[in-house]
Amino acid sequence: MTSPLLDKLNTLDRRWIFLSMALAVLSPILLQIGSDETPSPPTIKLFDEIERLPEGSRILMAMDFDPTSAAELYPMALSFTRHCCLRHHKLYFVTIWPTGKPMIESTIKAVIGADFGSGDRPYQYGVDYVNLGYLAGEAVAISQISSDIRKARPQDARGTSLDELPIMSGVISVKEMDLIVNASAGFPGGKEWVQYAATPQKVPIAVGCTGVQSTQLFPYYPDQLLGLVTGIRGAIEYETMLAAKYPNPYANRSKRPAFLRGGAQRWAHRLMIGLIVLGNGIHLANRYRRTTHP
Amino acid sequence: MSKTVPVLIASIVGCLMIVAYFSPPLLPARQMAEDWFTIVATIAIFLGGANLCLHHLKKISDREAGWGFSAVTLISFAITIAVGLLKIGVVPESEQQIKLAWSGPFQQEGSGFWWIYQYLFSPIVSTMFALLAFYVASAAFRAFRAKNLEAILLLITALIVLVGQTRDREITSLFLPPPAEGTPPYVPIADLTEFIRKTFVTAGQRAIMIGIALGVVATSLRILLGLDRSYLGGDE
Amino acid sequence: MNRETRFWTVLFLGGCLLLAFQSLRTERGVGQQFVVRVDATTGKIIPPAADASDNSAAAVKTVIYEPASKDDPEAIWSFSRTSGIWIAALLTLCVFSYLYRDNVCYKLAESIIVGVSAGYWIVTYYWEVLIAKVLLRLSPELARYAFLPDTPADAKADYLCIIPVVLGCMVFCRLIPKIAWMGRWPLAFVVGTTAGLKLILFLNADFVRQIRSTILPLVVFSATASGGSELDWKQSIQNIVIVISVLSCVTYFYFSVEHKGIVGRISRVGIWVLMISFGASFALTVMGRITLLTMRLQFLFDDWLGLVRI
Amino acid sequence: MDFHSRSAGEKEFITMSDKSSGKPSMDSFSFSVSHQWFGTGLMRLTMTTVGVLVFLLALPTLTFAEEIADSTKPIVWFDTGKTAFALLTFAICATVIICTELARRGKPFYVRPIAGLLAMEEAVGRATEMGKPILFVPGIEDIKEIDTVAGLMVLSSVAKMAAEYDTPLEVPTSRALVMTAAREAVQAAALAAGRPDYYNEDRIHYITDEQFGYVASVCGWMYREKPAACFFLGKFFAESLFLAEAGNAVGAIQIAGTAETTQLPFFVAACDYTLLGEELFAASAYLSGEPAQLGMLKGQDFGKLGAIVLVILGCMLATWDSISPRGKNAEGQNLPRRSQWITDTVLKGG
Repeated sequence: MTSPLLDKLNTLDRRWIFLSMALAVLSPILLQIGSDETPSPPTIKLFDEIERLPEGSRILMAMDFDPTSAAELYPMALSFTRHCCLRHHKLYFVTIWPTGKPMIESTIKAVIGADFGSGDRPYQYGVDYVNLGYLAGEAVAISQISSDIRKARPQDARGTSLDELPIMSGVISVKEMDLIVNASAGFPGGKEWVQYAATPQKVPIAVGCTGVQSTQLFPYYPDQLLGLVTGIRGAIEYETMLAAKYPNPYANRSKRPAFLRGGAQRWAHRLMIGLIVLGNGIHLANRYRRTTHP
Repeated sequence: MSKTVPVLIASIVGCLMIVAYFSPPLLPARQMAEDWFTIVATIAIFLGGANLCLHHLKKISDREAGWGFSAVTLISFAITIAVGLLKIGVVPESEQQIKLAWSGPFQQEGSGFWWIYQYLFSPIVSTMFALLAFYVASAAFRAFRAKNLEAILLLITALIVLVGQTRDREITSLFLPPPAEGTPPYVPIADLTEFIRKTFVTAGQRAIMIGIALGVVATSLRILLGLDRSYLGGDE
Repeated sequence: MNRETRFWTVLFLGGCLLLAFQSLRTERGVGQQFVVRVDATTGKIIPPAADASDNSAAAVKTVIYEPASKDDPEAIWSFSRTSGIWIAALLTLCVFSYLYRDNVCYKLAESIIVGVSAGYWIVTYYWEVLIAKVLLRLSPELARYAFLPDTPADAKADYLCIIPVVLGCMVFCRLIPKIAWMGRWPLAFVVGTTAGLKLILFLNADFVRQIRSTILPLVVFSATASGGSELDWKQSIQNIVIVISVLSCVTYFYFSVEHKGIVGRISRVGIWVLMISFGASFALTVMGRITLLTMRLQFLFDDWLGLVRI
Repeated sequence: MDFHSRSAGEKEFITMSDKSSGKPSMDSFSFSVSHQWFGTGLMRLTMTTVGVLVFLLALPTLTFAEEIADSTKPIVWFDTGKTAFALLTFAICATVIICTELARRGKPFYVRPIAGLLAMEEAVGRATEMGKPILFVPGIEDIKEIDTVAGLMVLSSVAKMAAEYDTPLEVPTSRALVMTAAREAVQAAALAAGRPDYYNEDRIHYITDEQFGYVASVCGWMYREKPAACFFLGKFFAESLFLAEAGNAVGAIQIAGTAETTQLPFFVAACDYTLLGEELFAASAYLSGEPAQLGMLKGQDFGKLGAIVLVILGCMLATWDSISPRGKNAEGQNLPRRSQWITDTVLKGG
C-alpha cells in the first residue's frame, strides 16, 4: 500500500503543530471569540452568598497575587469586586503579598473608578471602600488582623489614620466582617486565611485560586470554605453568572476578560484532542500498512 | 584526612538535625540551619558569577564561534549588577530616608533595576514559559500513541480529561435522554474527570510519594553513614 | 535568494509596514505609555505644570512615576516605559522565533537573559541576604546608618552568623589548589543538614501523612433524612479504588522481589494506575500552559500593537 | 514511549556472591569500595553517635545559654508528643541499616532490573560512537534538595562511564554550589576511571539561578551541539517538558528521573526512559554495585511492606467502624473509632 499522505504525515515537521497551536490560540483572541462555562456548585455558592447578604454588608477583599498569576486571578478579582459593588457592599481591600498592592490599585481603578465612581450612589473612599494596603508578616499578619486590625495596620494605604475613616467605625477585627473573599496565588494565601482567620473567628470565607493550588484547597470545601473558584475556568464561570444576572453592562465583552481567554482555551483543547486522534490514526495506518505489506 | 573531616561534618550536622526535631531546646537549630544555608548559597553565587564571567571571557578571547553573544551576556550582566547595586533611579520613600542615598527598595517601580526586570527579564522568561503550550501539543501528538496497553490507558485518560476541561464536555450529554424540565443536563464526562482526579491521580501520587519518602530516608542514611561520598570528590 | 529567505523577508517587511501603519494612522499608537508624577513621601500627584515653578530640591528628589492612561489630564508621555514596551515586544518575538529554529534573534535573547538573570539574582541576594540578613546581624548600626534607616535602634548584633559566612567563603578555596580540599567543608555542611532535615520532613509529610489519608473505610454509609443510614455506593467505590490503586502502585516500586506471579500481576495493575494518573495530570496541566500563551499573545496584540479593541 | 515494565522479562540476579565473579552487565557499573571508612557500619554508627553527643552537649550551652538560664521551668529534652513518630523513624532507619549490614556480611539480595539504569551505559556508548557530547542536567534546584544530591550521585557514575569512553560530558548547572559539587564528583570519577586528564573544569559551569534563563541557555546549547545522550536527573519544575522536547528535536537518547510528581507525566511522554520517584534515589545505589548500598534497597522495601500492612489493617478497622460504629461511653461521649489506633497512635506524625 502506498499512500503519499501517510508518508508525509509520518515525517510531519513539528513546526506545523506549533503553527496550528499558534492559530488556535491567536484567532480567538483577534476575533474576540470567547467561551462561557456552566457554573459549578462551589462557584455558585459564592455568587449566591454575595447576592444573599443584605446591602451594605462588610466584605474583606484579600488580594494575594502578583503579576505572574494575574492571568487567572485578576479577572476573578474584577468580577468579585464588581459583584460586591452591584450589591453595594462595603469593601475592605487588603493583601499579604508585597506584590499585591498594585493589584488592588488596578482593581479599584478598573471597577470602582470606571463604573461605580459616579452616578446617583457613587462609591466613596473611606465610606464605601477602603484600601488597607500590604500587611507584612505573612500568616502572622492574618492572625493579627483577626484579633485587631488597628494593631496590624493603624493607617490605610494612603497614610490616613483608620479612626478618621467612617467605614472603619465599629470595625475592630476580622470578626466584624460578613464575608472574606480571597484571591490567592499560593503561600501565604487561601489556606492561611482559612486556618488563621476564617475558622477561628467563624467568618465565612470564599477563595478564588489558581488551578495549581486547587488540589490543596479542595479538602476544605464545603466545611471550612463557603465557595471555591478555580483557575481561569472558575473565573469564566463567575463572569457567566454575573452576565446572566446583570446583562447590562456585564454581558459586554469588554467587561469579561476571562470570557475572552476562554475561547482560546476551548480551541486549544480541541486542537490537542484532534492532534492525539490524528497521531493515533497515523499509528494505526502504519500498523495496517506493516501487516498488509510486511 | 581531606575526606574524613567533611564526612564527619556531614554526619554530625545531619544527625543533629534529626535529634533536634525531637528535642524542644534544639528545635531552633533546624531553623538556623536553613538560615545558614541561605547565607552559604548567597556567597557561593558570587563564585557562580565569577565562573560565568570567566566562561564567557574565555570564549571571547579564544574567538570561539558566537563570541559576540558572549559579549552581549557579559555586558548585560555587568549593566544589571551595576544598576542594581548602585540603586540607580531609586528614590527614598519617606521623609526620614531622604538623607540616605542607599535607602528605598531596590526593586522600586520606576528605578533602573525595575525597568530591567519589567522590560528585559520578565518578557523573556514568561515567553519561554509560554512556549510550553506548543511543546505540550507536540509531545501529545508524538507520545500518546496506542502502542501497548499502558500507552492506551495514558492516551484515553488524557482524552477524557481534555474533553472534560472545557465546555465541550457537554457534547457527551447529547447521547443521554433529555433531562427533566428545569434541571441541568447530566454531563457524564465531567463526573468521570472528577472521579479520575479523585481516585487514580490521588492514588498514583500517594504511592509515588510514599516511595520517595523511603528513598529519601535511604539516601540520607547513605550520606550520614558516609557510604556515598561522590559529592565530596576523590582523594588526592 | 532562496524561497525561505524570500518568505521571511516578505514577512518582515509586512510586519514593519503594519507597525508603521499602526503607529502613524491609529489614535492609540503602538506601545505608547503615559505616567503621572507622584511625590513619594506624600503620595500626592504633582501636576505637570508645577515642576517648573514651586518645587524645592528635596521634593524633586522623591518624585516617582505611576502609570496612567492617555486621557488623564495630568499624564505625561514616558520615554522609558514606551521604549520598554517596544523592547519587551521585540524580545518576545525573538523568543518565539526559537519555535521555527535556532537563529540569531533567539541567540540574542538567550545571551541577554543569561546575563540579566544572573545579575538579577546576584543583586537580589546581595540586598536581601548579605545586607538585610548578614550585615544587619553583624552590625545593626552600620546597616541603619548606611542602608536600612528603618532598623530599630535597639537591635543587637548576633555574631553567630559569622559561621555561615566563613563556610561560604571556604567555597572559594577550590580556586587555590593547595587548600582546595577545604572547599568541601561547606558542601559537607550543606549536604549533611539537607540529609537530616529531609529525612524527617519526608517521613513525616509524605510517608506518615500519605498512609494516613489512605486509611479509608471500604464501605461507607451515609445518614438518610429519615434518620437511618444507607450505603453510599459512590463514596464506597471511590475509596475501594483509591486503596487498591495505592497498594498496587507501592507494590510496583518493590525492588527486591521479582515481578512475576502474584507480585507481577499486582505491580502490573500498579503501572496501569500510574499511567492513568500521568495521562490525567498531563491533560490537567494543559489549561495553565494555554493561559500563559494567551497572556503573552494578549501582551503583543493588545498592550503593544493595540489591535484588539475590547 | 518505552517503559520499564517492558524489560521486566530480562531479569537479572545481583547477589553478593555474584559480585566477585561479576555479571558482565553489572560489572561495568561496579564501583569498588576504595576506602573502608571506619570499618563496619556499626562502628560508624557508634562514632557518629559519640560525635552527636559531644555536639549536643556543647551546642545548647553555647547557643541557647541565655534562654536556658532565663527559663525557670525545667528543660524538656524530649518532646513526648513525638514519641510515636520517633519510634517509627527509628524503626525505619534501623531496618535500612540492618539490611545494609547484612548485605555487607555477604547475604545475597535480589534486585530487580530498572530499564532506565540499564540504558545509561548504552546511551553513553551511543554518544561515543557518534562522536557527540553527553548532556547531564542535575535539576534546577540547589543542593539543599535531596533530589539534587541524588542526581549528583548518579552523575558520578555517568561521569565514570564517560571517562572510560573518553566522551565529553557537559554539565551546566543552575546553582553555584551544585557546580562545585558536580566538579568534585566528575573529578573523582575521572580519577576512579584512571583518566585524571579527562576532567575539564570548563565543561561544568554555572549559568544562572533563573529557571527559564537556564533553560534558554541549555536548549540553545543542545540545538547547536546536538548531544547524543541527555540525562535529566534531579528536581525539575515546568521546564521538564522544555528540556525533553529540545532533546527530542535533536534526536538524543533521553533518560530522565525526578521525584517531582507533577513533572513525571511530561518526562514519561517525552523521554525514552524515566526513573519514577523512588527509582531516582535507588539509582546511585544500583549503579554503585556496592553490596552495602544494594542492601539499603532491601531496607526500603521493608518500609514499603510496612506501609502496605498498615494500610490494609487500617482500612479493615475503618470498614469495621463504618459497618458497626462503636457506641458511647458512660459520659455519653462517642467512643473513639477503632481505626484511630492506627491513624493517631502508630501514624501520629510529628
